[in-house]
Amino acid sequence: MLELNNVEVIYDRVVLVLKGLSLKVPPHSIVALLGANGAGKTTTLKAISGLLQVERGKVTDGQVIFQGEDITNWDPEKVSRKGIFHVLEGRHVFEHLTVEENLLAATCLRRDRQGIKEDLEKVYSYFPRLKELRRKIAGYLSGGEQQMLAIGRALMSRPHLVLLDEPSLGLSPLLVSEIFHIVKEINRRERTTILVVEQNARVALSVADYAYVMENGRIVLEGEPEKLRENEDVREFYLGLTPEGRKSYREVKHYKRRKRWLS
Amino acid sequence: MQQELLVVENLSLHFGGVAALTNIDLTVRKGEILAIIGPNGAGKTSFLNCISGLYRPSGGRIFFEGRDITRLSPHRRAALGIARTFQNIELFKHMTVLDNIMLGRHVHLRSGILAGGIYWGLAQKEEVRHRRRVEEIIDFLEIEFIRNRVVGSLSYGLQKRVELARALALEPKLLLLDEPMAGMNVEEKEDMARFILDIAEEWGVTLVLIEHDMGVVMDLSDRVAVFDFGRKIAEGLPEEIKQNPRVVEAYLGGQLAEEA
Amino acid sequence: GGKGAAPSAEGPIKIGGIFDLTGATSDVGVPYAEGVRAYIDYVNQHGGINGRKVELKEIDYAYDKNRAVEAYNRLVKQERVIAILGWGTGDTEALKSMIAADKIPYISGSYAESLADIKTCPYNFLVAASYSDQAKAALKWIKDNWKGQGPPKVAFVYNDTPFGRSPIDDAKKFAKEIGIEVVGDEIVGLTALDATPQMLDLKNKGADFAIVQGTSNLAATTLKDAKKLGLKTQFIGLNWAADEKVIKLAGPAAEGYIGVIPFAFPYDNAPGLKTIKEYLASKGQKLEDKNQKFIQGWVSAMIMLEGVKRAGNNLTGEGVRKGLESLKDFDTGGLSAPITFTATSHRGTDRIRLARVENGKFVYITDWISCR
Amino acid sequence: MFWQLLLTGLAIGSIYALVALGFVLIYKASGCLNFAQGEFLLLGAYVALTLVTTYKVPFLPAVILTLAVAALAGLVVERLVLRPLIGEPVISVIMVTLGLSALMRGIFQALWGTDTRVFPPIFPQEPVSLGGVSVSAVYLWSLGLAVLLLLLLSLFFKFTTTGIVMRAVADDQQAALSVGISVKRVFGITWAIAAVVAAVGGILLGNINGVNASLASLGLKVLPVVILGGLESVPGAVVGGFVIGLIESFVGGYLDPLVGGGLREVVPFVILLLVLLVRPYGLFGEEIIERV
Amino acid sequence: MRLRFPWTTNCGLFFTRYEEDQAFLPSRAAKIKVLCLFALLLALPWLVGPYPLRIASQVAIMALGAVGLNLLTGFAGQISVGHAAFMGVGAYAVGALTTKLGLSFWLALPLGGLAAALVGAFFGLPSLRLKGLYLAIATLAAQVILDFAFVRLEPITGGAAGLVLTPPSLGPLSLADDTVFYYVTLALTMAGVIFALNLSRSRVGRAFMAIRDRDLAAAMLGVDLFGYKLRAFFLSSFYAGLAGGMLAAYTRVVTPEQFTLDVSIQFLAMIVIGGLGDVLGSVYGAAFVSLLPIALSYLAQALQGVLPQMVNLLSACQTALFGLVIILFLIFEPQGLAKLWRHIKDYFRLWPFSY
Ligand SMILES: Nc1ncnc2c1ncn2[C@@H]1O[C@H](COP(=O)(O)OP(=O)(O)OP(=O)(O)O)[C@@H](O)[C@H]1O
Ligand SMILES: Nc1ncnc2c1ncn2[C@@H]1O[C@H](COP(=O)(O)OP(=O)(O)OP(=O)(O)O)[C@@H](O)[C@H]1O
Ligand SMILES: [Mg+2]
Ligand SMILES: [Mg+2]
Repeated sequence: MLELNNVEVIYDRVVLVLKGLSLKVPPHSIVALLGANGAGKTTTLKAISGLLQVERGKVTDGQVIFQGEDITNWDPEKVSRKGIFHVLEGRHVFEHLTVEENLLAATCLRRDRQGIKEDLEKVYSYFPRLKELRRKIAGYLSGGEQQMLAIGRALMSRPHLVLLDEPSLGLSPLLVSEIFHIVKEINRRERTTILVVEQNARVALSVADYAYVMENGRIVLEGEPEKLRENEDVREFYLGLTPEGRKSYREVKHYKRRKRWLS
Repeated sequence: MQQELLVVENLSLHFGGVAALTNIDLTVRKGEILAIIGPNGAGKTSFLNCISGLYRPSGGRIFFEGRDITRLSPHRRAALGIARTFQNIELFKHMTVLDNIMLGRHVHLRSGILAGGIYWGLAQKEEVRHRRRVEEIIDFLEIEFIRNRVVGSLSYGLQKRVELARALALEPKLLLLDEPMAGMNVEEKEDMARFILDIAEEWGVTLVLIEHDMGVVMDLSDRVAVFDFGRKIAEGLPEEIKQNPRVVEAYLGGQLAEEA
Repeated sequence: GGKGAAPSAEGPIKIGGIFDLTGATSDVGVPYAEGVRAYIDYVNQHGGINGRKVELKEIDYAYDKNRAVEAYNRLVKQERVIAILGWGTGDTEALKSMIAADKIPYISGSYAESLADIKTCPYNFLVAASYSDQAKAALKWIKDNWKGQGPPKVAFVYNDTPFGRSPIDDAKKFAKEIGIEVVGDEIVGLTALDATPQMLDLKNKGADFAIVQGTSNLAATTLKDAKKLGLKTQFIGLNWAADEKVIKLAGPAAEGYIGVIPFAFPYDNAPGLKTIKEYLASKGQKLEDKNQKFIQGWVSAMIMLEGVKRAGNNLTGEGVRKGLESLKDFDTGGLSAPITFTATSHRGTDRIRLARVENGKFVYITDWISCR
Repeated sequence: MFWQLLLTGLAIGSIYALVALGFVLIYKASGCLNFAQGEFLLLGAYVALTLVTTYKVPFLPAVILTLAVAALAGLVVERLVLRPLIGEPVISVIMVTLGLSALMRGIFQALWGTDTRVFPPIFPQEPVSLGGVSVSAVYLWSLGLAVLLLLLLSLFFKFTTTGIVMRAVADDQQAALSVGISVKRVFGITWAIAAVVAAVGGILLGNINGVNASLASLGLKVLPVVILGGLESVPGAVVGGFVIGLIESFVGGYLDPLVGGGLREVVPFVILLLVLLVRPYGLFGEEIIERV
Repeated sequence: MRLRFPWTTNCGLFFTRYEEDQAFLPSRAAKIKVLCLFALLLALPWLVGPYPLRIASQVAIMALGAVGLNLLTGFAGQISVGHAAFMGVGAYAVGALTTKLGLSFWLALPLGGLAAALVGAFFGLPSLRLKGLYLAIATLAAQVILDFAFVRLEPITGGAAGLVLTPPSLGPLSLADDTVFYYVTLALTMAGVIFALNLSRSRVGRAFMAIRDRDLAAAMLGVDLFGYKLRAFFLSSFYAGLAGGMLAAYTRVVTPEQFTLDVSIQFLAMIVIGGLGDVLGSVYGAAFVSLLPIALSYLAQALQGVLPQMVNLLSACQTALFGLVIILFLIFEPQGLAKLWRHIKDYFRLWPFSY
């Protein structure tokens, strides 16, 4: 469904962030993208949704192909019209709008009033908390509530592909599993394809059909979740597991083992 | 028995009709690491905001080193030795790392407009003296290599570290950390954990820490307080909290079973 | 550093112009400047002065005193002009100490009474009756022609600039002396497009007459709003508030408006108009298209250059001043009252004519009169 | 006198409300103060005047043409001047509109000079008598038209999602893009609407006593209006417009004669300051959300 | 959100002592350059005639004012649309003190600065509750109210006609002399610039910038927001007041139209064109904005032979061009002249190895 071939991204005409990244997202699947801070995960998603433009970034090499069409460097609104929805890192709700207005704002490309109404109810059924808060100004919601809103907003535009950027950021453990549960539900029921960027590798791997690990602008590892979970580096750096079980943060040694794929 | 550094009595906070905090009693003892956990929207950040003076509580009182600070303005509280970091990084994006950290020393510097404008003499001496202290902090947090970078261009993890450095520069007695490890992978969390432990042990700073990663909370904290719907529903040693059925129901869900 | 050197004895004679082409008084400033330019061009066409061409160095100062000071400094220090044709009251007053120190003969478009003080303004020359004299002449005419009950009630409509305020105190004093009741002041901006509150107030005060000190635009706005509110007041505009433009802007509201007229209209039959007509014809232009402010500029330049001519070889500020001071009943060809300057008075004249708008045209209702 | 002042105040206030409305729209959509609003008003006045006097176009078609020109101008300005600055700090955007106002003023001056120009009589010249109060017909017209336009615009916002979308864009442009809102289109529409309402104001004002550059100072007058009402509030702009219009009228009528003029311009600002001290976001403005 | 970084960092310079790191002329080359510039400024009276020298003084005065505004707007982030009015307070104070009370100009000048600073701080009081654009409009109110006061407080200000000053003297030297005046202004402006540069790298300057970037975070680091905002208003208006006092001595008249909103806007243009938060940038900006109309009028004079109508269009062109330049600057070099200058320097430093 979505395919990135050797994508190279440069910010401000000087900062090279993605260095020939390739990945594939098959239809109706959930694909996870893992990686350390600054690896370029967000950049990858922005390269797909066209939001790079606003940050003076540009895909300078390679292609982004969506449903057989080359959408490299398209305008964000054109990409949205193709059915790709980007849930931004850090939520980015419209602070001065109420919860419901936030949801409605995402329907600006739609004309069917009835459908909008149904979808609104659907979002509320996925996130009952949002229904309680529907008249509240979004800026005052707590972090988790905002995250629900951001995902709910994605549903409102009936997308084919959702790009989820760190949905677990700042969420309580209960909510993290809940949200991923919902993501899985959405994927199953609405047949929506999902590309999710996550730090919390454990949850991400638990719902994904396939996963990529990126470092420094490149994919360094890929495979089925089960396979990745067996990888020693992933175990240590993303799951915090040592051969003896979970490491304690108190006993962190003051030296660091280098990742094998980096050297 | 350890001495009490911060005492919060019966604290309440309302926004319009909504109660963000209700009758919170909490004591922070000198030298400890206290973790606050709770579901999203439980009022953890609001609680920190009340302590650092951003929010005016609707009821209750806050004592710092025995002194009532409930009505004190934020900058006065900073001068007393309360520093914090923020859930969503709040750095001065257009300034360099150095300047950001030097700002942390604001309350320790004295020079005003006149001295600063004339500079040579008083102000310069002062700058150099404090710059030395700042360099120590920079070394400690291992951010020497970005010292002169503009903060806005740094990656998320580094920004979190600079924010910590800035708060440390204030040489606080009480340091409030709002989700210092959100958005980090395990490797980076480990670094951060090490810094937090060192701050507590070597610098003797008392810490209040909000965190959602139960691994971090269990490993680092001496005591844990649990908030839910603006109320404190539990308080105690990490081990006790893990067992507390209310906490498991409201916050942890099935996670712990899976993790342990 | 170079200090101000004497103007050169070679090349063209440089005259400075500080005009308002785009500011608050540009409605009258533009035709005035055109008149000045035209006269200088005319002189050059006829061989210049004493065989030398005259060059006009002009600067548009947009009715901003600050920029006038700048313009003056540039003209005197950089361009080294020997005399200046200036413009507004405020700026000329602001410049007067510099003018005196630099000895630059200065004919301003302003006829403020304060500029006639020979002690503080030894190099300023007034080519028309001062604003105060104009207002007094109008008041005297009101008094002489008043047929109503009790003393006539007079109000003043003016703008809040030194120009607007210049004649007001003198006029009020004079009104009191000759038994006219002053009922109030109305301040209207020079470029204002609304004077409703002021006209309402005027209506309340029941003024029989109102003396207007401003430019065409102010007069037109005043007349129109007065008409909208159905005022019965007879408006009398001083020099700058009375020209063809008022009629054009105010349309029917201008009917009956009286103007204080120190200079000729293009459609008069003064002999001096023939010269202008011929000059304009040589440029392919028509006298009928020009307005009275053009003639005012023409006359001002004529007088200044007459002074330059009479200075002969002594082409310095002092020389030109002497030249000007030798003018006695100088005939401008009927374009204005005869002009006389002496070493003790730079008041060219104190006489004006009154004209009333009838069928869209100013028609004289008096001969040359003065308040004295 | 009281009724007279009341009526003039309302009439002028309605025009303020109109111009302020354009101002508020732009602010709502882009978080930017448009200091060139007065110039758009002048543009409307001059274009209509030229069409009517020079090209002898009948008044109504001329008005329609003018509004089209204004909308176009709004679009062009947005495209060429504002769009490159999307995402820049507020002060840069403010400054660019200040620059725009200077540019437009300069161009107008070059094209139409500094003289006052008058419309041929279009509205009846004789004052209308309303229960002993005589008002000029233009005032009544502008009052009526302004109220009509305000109603139309409120309906537009009520029954379309455009209002929500505009606020969304103002809140967070990046997020707006991510949900598929065309930020460019929203900006284009707001500038076009703002230019059109300003042009209507300009045509109305121009018919009162003529057109010259001083009309553009209205762009400045609407600042107290919008701040008083609250920067992002449409009803605020309307209320603010009438309030300031009335204040000006009454101060001009009762106080100015006592002090010799000038208070009319100042008092609205003094009142504005006082209101702001009590309500820092104007009467209906949104509070800035401050959370950490 | 896209970020812009007005403060570039020096790379490739290493220091062994903190003093050196904190010095504002970090390299020898920079020191030499500054010395050359200084020598040039000192020698200016021998290089140009009296009129250009006058213009240079004018630029210096405006630069002083612009530096002041930059402290408030560029550093502390409080947009002020009333700077000219505060300048006017200084000018009127100096004018009134010298003409009405017969005070010496040298005493009146600092008093004028102080008067402006107090008035500025007074109108900065709303910053306790107002932020951003609302505060900007409050300063606009200050502009309008002070404008009114300048015209109406006739006993002090001389009303619409203003005040006419006699040129002050410095010992045996008269400030009416363009050279003397130039040196005095130059000294004052340089002092102002150095003061501002120093301030910007010390505690107060950092606090200003912190308020600009994120006021809440600053408060929690111990910065007294209201106190520092007031200080910024005070200081900025003090600069404005001094500049106003000098302007009074320069034009020798003090009139309301010298201090209108348009002038405030020009000041804003100066700091935006020069570069927000860049002290030297405001000097370039002031030079640019003051010289642009003069250059244009010379151009117009030169063109007059070809286009006789030019003189009528001049002012229109000036206004339009002023606007156009601002727009172009903001679109193509949003960080102002200072940045542009740096680009040019970088280009030549690397030349011929650029790219
Ligand atoms: N607008 C920009 N201009 C210049 N560099 C940028 C910009 N945005 C990101 N970068 C740089 O690109 C690199 C990758 O950033 P990106 O945000 O894609 O990382 P990430 O993998 O999403 O990290 P995180 O886990 O912290 O969100 C970083 O080094 C960052 O500094
Ligand atoms: N300034 C405010 N105005 C109105 N409501 C607020 C404000 N600040 C917080 N709230 C409300 O108070 C409640 C508690 O919010 P708070 O940010 O303290 O939660 P939290 O425990 O920090 O959650 P999270 O873990 O998601 O950060 C939320 O429901 C929020 O909507
Ligand atoms: Mg990211
Ligand atoms: Mg929180």
